[in-house]
Amino acid sequence: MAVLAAIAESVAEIDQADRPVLMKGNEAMAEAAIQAGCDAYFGYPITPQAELLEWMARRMPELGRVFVQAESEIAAINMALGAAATGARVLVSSSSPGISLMAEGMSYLAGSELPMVVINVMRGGPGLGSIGPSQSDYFQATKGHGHGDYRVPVLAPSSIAEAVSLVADAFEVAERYRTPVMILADGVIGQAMEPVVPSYRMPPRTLGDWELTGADGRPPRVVRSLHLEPEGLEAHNRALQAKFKRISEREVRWAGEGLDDAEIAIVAYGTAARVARTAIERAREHGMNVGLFRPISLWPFPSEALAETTRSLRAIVVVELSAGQMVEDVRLAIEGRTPVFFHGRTGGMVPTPGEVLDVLRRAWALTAPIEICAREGSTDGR
Amino acid sequence: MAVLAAIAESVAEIDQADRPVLMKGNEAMAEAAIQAGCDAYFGYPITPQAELLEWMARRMPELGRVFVQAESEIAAINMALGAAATGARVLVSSSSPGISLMAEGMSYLAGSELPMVVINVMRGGPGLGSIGPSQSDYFQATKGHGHGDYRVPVLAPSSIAEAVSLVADAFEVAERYRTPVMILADGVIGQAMEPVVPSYRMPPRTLGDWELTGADGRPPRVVRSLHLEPEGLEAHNRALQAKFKRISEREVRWAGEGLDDAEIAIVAYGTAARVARTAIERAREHGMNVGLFRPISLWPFPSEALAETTRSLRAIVVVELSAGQMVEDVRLAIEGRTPVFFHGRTGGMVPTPGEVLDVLRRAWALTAPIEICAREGSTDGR
Amino acid sequence: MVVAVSPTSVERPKAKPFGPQQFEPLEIVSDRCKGCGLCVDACPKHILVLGDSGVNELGYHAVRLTDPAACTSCALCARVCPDAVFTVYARSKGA
Amino acid sequence: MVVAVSPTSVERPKAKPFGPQQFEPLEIVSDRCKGCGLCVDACPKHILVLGDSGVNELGYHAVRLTDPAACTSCALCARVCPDAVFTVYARSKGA
Amino acid sequence: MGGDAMSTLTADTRRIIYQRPSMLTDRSSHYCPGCGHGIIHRLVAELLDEMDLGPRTIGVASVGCSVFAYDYLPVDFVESPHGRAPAVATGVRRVRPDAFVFTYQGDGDLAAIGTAEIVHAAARGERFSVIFVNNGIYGMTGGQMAPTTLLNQRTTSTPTGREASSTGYPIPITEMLALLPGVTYAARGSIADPAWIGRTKAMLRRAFEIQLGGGGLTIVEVLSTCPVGWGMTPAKAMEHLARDVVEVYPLGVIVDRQKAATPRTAEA
Amino acid sequence: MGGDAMSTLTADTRRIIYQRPSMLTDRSSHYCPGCGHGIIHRLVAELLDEMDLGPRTIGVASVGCSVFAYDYLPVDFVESPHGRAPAVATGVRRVRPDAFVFTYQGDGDLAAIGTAEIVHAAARGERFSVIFVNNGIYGMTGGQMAPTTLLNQRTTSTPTGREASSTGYPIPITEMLALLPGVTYAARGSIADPAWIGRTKAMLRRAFEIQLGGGGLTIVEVLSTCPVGWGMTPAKAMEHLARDVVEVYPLGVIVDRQKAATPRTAEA
Amino acid sequence: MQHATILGGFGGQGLLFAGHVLAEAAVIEGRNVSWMPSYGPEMRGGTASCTVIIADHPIGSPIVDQADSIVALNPPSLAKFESLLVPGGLLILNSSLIEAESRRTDLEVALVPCSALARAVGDDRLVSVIALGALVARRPIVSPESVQRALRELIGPKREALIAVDLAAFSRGYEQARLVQAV
Amino acid sequence: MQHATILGGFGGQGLLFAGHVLAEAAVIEGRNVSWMPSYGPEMRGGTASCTVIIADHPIGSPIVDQADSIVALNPPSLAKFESLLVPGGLLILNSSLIEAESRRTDLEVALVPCSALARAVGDDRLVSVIALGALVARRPIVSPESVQRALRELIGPKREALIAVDLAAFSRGYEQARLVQAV
Ligand SMILES: Cc1ncc(C[n+]2csc(CCOP(=O)(O)OP(=O)(O)O)c2C)c(N)n1
Ligand SMILES: Cc1ncc(C[n+]2csc(CCOP(=O)(O)OP(=O)(O)O)c2C)c(N)n1
Ligand code: SF4
Ligand code: SF4
Ligand code: SF4
Ligand code: SF4
Ligand code: SF4
Ligand code: SF4
Ligand SMILES: [Mg+2]
Ligand SMILES: [Mg+2]
Repeated sequence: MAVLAAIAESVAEIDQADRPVLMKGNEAMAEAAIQAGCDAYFGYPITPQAELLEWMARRMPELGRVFVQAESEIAAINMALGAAATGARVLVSSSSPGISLMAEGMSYLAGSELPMVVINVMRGGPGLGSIGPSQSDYFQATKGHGHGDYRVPVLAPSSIAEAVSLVADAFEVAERYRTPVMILADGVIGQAMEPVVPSYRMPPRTLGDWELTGADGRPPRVVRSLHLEPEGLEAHNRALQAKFKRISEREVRWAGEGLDDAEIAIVAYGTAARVARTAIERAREHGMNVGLFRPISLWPFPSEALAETTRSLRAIVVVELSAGQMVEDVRLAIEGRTPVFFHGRTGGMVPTPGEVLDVLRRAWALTAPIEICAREGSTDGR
Repeated sequence: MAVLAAIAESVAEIDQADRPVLMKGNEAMAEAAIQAGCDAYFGYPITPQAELLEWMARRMPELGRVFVQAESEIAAINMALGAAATGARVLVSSSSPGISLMAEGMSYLAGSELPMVVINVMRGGPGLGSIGPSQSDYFQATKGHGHGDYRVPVLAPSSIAEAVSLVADAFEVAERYRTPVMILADGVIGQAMEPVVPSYRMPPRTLGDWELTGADGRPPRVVRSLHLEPEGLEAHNRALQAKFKRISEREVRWAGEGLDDAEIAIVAYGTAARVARTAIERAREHGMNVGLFRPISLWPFPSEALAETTRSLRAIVVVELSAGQMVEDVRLAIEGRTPVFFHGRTGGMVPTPGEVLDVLRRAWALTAPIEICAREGSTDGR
Repeated sequence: MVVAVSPTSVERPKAKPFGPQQFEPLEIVSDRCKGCGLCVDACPKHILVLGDSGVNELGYHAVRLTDPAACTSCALCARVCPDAVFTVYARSKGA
Repeated sequence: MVVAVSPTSVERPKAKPFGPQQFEPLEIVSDRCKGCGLCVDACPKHILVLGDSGVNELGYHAVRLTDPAACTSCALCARVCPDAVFTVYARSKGA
Repeated sequence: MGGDAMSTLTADTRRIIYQRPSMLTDRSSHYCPGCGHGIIHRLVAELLDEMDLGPRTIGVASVGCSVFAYDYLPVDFVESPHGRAPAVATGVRRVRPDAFVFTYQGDGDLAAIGTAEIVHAAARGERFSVIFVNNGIYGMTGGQMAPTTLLNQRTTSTPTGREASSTGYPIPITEMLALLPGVTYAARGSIADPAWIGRTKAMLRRAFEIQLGGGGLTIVEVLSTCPVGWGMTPAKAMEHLARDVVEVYPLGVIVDRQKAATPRTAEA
Repeated sequence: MGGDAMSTLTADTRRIIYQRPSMLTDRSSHYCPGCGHGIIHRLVAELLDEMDLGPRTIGVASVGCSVFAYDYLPVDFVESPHGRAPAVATGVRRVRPDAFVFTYQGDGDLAAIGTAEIVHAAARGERFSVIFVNNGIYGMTGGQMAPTTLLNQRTTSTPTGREASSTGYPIPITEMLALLPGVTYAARGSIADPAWIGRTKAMLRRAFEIQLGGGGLTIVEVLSTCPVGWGMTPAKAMEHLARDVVEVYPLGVIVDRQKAATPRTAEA
Repeated sequence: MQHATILGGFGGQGLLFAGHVLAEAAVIEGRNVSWMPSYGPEMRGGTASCTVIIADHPIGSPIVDQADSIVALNPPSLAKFESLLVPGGLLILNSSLIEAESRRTDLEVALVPCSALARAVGDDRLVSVIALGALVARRPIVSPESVQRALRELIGPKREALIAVDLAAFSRGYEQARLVQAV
Repeated sequence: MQHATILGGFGGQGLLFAGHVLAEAAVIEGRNVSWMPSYGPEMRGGTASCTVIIADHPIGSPIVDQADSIVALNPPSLAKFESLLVPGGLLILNSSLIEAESRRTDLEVALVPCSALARAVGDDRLVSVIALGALVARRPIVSPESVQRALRELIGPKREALIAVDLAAFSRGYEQARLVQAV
């Protein structure tokens, strides 16, 4: 053993300056926010995102920035609202049940047009559910959640390295459009460790004419969502809708892998896309040309791109860590032109490459009208 | 004037026993719940549903039943959870911002499979918004709201009389499937007065094997949504999905008016359907054969029926008190087979029959591929 | 939106001309008065009353000072007024 | 799921046979012991120790009674045990 | 702007004894006739004038009849969701250490839905001032019971009068908060008469000064009226306030930890 | 089952001095070695036995390490969302006047996210018992600071120790609740040693008896340990509890309104 | 046949009640009816209004873009609602508070000093009941008898005195509207 | 080339750390790697586990349905993970705690008395590091040097003593695994 030790010593000398760092997703996203110039973080502990809060608890005070462990997720999102109203760059994070508690706050943020990044490290639901990884908050993130007519840009990383870059992008989008932006991750992204090349990005700061800094030598400013006169509120809503239209034209993100020669495309995001990648390798070994269409922005959903890319395919297979939610947006984009199959696992379970391979085999064989496939699919739990 | 008075006296004698009663929607829904055997009500004041709470505050104690004004909507939905867990028939009501605060609770109710009726008298959003009537919580009610894979039956009354009967139906559906059921009304339904024939319905009570009554001479029971082992939670989710499938097969509700000879169908629910009805009268005066397809269950959405009924039509016009939410479910049902136009008002404004007539005229004239119509439509704010 | 004011809607504040004149201890922005009567009760001299005829812009019977001479400029009326309707002036020996 | 128990995992509670026998003041359900040691500290007689060899079903070194004769049946061990591992018997004069 | 109200210029030669503060916007309020909010707004505006705080103030408006406070107080304002003003103010304060920050909250807002937020802002000793307007009712939504409503008081949600057996007792939230070491100053005033209006203004001044001096959370509960919600004339409402309400909510300074006159706490 | 533990039959002739209560299920718990929850569960089970409450009990489980209480206490149980147990219990109690209802809540659950719910259940004087397990930390989520965490205590969210300047002071929530007339009994016990374990059991018994007698809200705060979260051996944790924690959270009965020994309240 | 009436005025003028009375009268006559108020903070200070639709067939939108009659009790409501009147529609103006002329020439305008009459009968809040009398006099959408009965029922037997004044106010408006010459 | 290893055992056996060391070693060698733990309450009492995938190409699912090597430190983890091994896969069993035989015949099974060895080296928690040594001895997915370096880096210079025992434990397992005959 003395021998081995000796060798180790020598190895130690080798220079590895720009060597990637092994980081937990939660910690990597936290550090990415710090490097992106995050001024304040507000959160409340919950599995599987607790390490994000703990990272901030250690680093932010070191840097003389603001960290507050709130008394609840409701307090956290509202502290964030106050800080954002002054023009600060703010991060909030939680997991599914805690995000549900932020529904009213998100609606206020959207109505008050406040920039902010909110990270949801999804776990199995409904209710207390489990702490296992899940993607069953897709509907909440992209459609419902709070009350009223609003949309929130949603970015979904499928690796820790991507999570790091999306955090910076999220702050940029949030400030460009004065809107909260959600990063939709899951327990795998949050808990896994992967190598991260420490190349962070700090989006430039642009000051607007709305930040609350004290009405010193200028007229007072009010950040609010209340417009008691319906006429006024409708005008406000028209402006919001126009903004959402701009976002859905300009902020669509997606990635494709092996789509050129593909006859079937898997549509999957986040961890599901990782599983899909492994399944696709195996499928190609079995002579099935399968590609991956990976939405990165879940809202705006890459509908046109998806319709384009898949127009000539035999079938589309949607894979989610849910009972089937994104599949609705896929069907809206496809409008019956291509059969859509679905495979999902729920409650903290992760689809296995083997399962996905089976569905690919079925899709390869079958041809069926979309309704039937979709229905059969969405009740197909294992 | 003495004369008039005299006459009045005599009129007074005329028997009008079964004469309809003029009731505010909020009060009518409250009384309907009472007559349906509601054991307990929990709520928190908010415009435009305050009269519902006030009616319960007066009537429930009179009847020796439970009324609690909670300290918040979160407390209200959780008090309701506790009461429902014992098998009690429970009602909760609020309006948009308050409903947002119930997101976590709704997810727990769905996960714990507890029957309950929740009334949302929608107002303009997002955020504090306005107190005007709105339908902009459609996405929240039918798709997102709480975290996790769950659905909640949503019933939308378009008159006060219908609201009364739907309240009883809601309790029945809630208990048949052990699920929360939402009644999605709006400020007009809540605040208007219309004649109600006092013929209420009390759904039969069926006791299950899950109610918490004290483990006296039987094994203990646990009402919960937690299944920490993902395998267990997935099994639970499969059972839930199977239930949602049953519901979506058996509990679809919709109404049609003048669809037989119609060349264009307006799809609208609640107050929007009332406006549509007036617009349709005028349209027919102008020689346009227009019918009304009125979804009553928003989830399950009457997709098959809509696809069926509208297959041969020139166009579909969706009217909402929102920037366009139900229109997505319409497009999912239609899948591009018929052009879909949209007209919506937001922020507490109500579309006028005149506006709808204009859209009908446009639809009558135009023929355009669905994407374009829909996009044009959904940004068409006036 | 067009707002017609009924003629009875009383005194508007006017910038006072200089020079000798009958001293006016109070300015009352009547169109902001809501006729709540708190000042009427607060006035030790009982010289404030609510207008009996027509209403102001807001639809209320605005308050009136009945006897300027009796006013001590104690400003109690101003301190209780929820709508900050009053300006109170000192009774300068000159007047 | 298959659970193999390592042989060192100690005494299981057995229904005692009747008749005279060496008195045992304690029953210890070792497979539920988590080796927290609270009882060891609580015992005034210092006759409880944590097993030094193998682990029990749960992977812990379970507690052992070293000297049954010295036990006063004071039950302090039982009152502090978070896992309700003990049954304590009175030292009946007969034994 | 700002400066002592007395010194403000006027086209008029007569000496001004009292005039509408310059920090009160020149418009009529939406409040009902005789509503206490109007008086309390006026006091806040006078202090913003006298302490020249306007340029560095960030106010947090809560949800209640006073939601429009920003229409009357010409300072930077952020609107908070119902009950969350102390959380919003925490966010503002933490990133703006130099600002003067206050919340203006009703009793339904602070003592019901917002209980957790005020308690924990107090526990953390956040450096902002809370103007807590207790009119014992939910004014804006039509006069329902608040946790502060008096026993036997009739409201639209206690039509036969509030009963302890089903709705419990009026909640002495300010006394509860005063137990927390993070609360540097807690006092209860009233607008029942000119004298108390003056004392209440002094309490608010003290609270503001402590905040400016770097103290912890300061809260002034102001007993107020809701003539409409109480079903009384403004005058009767003032009587009721002066006679009955103060019986349940004793007036005065509850704690002033800079005077080190502290009640029992968990500090030691 | 039930009945006095002593009288329970056994196949054995030896007289039993102590045995696992019949109201504790026959399975090993998921708690860490030496966790106080195990002891407190045992006390509750003993009382359910001794008071024969099993058949009429409806328990409310909160979210924390004790979320699985229903796996160990064989009575009807409903799971509450994090912090909302007092609201859930209110719902249960109102529709089941004859049931014996209790909540079992951690300090993060009760004193942080659930502050509004416990305060208002107390203000309403709801007739259920609260078993409040204060271990000064968020155990389940990995040992973050709770509002009850001691100053200078290191946790995963206060890596350099809790500082009053940024996180405020430990919150004496039970003392705050004791101010409310709706609270009939409030006491603080501990599991630091056999003697206090016994006294704490007596406090719980008193609380349960008051509930059965129709009294208002009863709460027993039990100072407990989280060896894992505190980074101490179970033994060290008990020492710390007995020596340091009780300094901040004095043990004893805080209010017993059936003994009419009441502190200052807003009743009068 | 369908008739939509909008009543608008100050918060304190009791017009929601008057609208309720009108709706109740329609119910008494077995007609379809919907009553829709402006609600919320508007009621504080500002202008309040309500829309009453009476019809023989199921009623469409409770909120209208065309009104058959409008009762304007204060200047803001005249400005706000005038444009919704159909040609030949009835506009009742509370001439005690409204000096402004209607800008439209295609209407039947009845100037009724409702406030003055109300004060005469004894209570400001009767202003709307007076207007209601005038409305029913010019447009027989319901019979005066039904209105009187509705008044009795809504006020309730326990408050006979109140009923008396309200009936008086109604008749006062009813007769007045016969006298005033249409503009 | 890709190699997926699953380590399973009791919470207190330090296998998340051992997995981390393995992953870090791979990073040192410039490989792609993902480390996925079982997380949450499981860590209390029950069985903990982690999956380490080392590859030369981008890694797909961090959670696997096929493992190349499995380290089972207690009976439950043997039962739980055995079936995931590919034919010919390596199964390292902590023979001090596991008597049960593997039910499969197509595996390379190495019986290593990790617990006994760990107690010998002086600390129960070293059991995983010992197993790690055995793993690297049977499957050169990373070099022992890299592992040793990873150990130093992760433990940190301030705790030289600790580094010494861990290095010792690693070597102990490494050599042991050379000796034990494969079953
Ligand atoms: C989440 C939410 N719930 C309820 C409401 C409705 N609401 C508006 S103000 C208010 C309470 C007003 O009472 P208070 O805070 O005492 O203020 P006041 O009007 O009496 O001054 C309520 C319940 C709301 N806007 N948002
Ligand atoms: C809404 C919500 N937020 C956060 C969590 C995560 N969570 C679970 S338990 C817990 C707190 C546990 O601390 P405590 O109540 O003191 O119980 P302990 O584990 O210490 O006994 C938290 C924050 C959750 N489940 N739900
Ligand atoms: S200043 Fe004094 S005396 Fe003069 S009106 Fe006002 S209150 Fe009366
Ligand atoms: S107090 Fe003010 S609002 Fe009230 S009557 Fe007097 S002047 Fe008018
Ligand atoms: S009963 Fe007493 S003496 Fe015997 S082992 Fe237990 S603690 Fe020691
Ligand atoms: S107290 Fe209980 S669990 Fe702890 S060592 Fe003793 S017997 Fe084992
Ligand atoms: S309702 Fe009450 S609190 Fe609100 S404005 Fe009117 S009087 Fe003031
Ligand atoms: S984490 Fe702490 S509270 Fe939770 S079980 Fe372990 S020791 Fe007990
Ligand atoms: Mg109030
Ligand atoms: Mg705790």
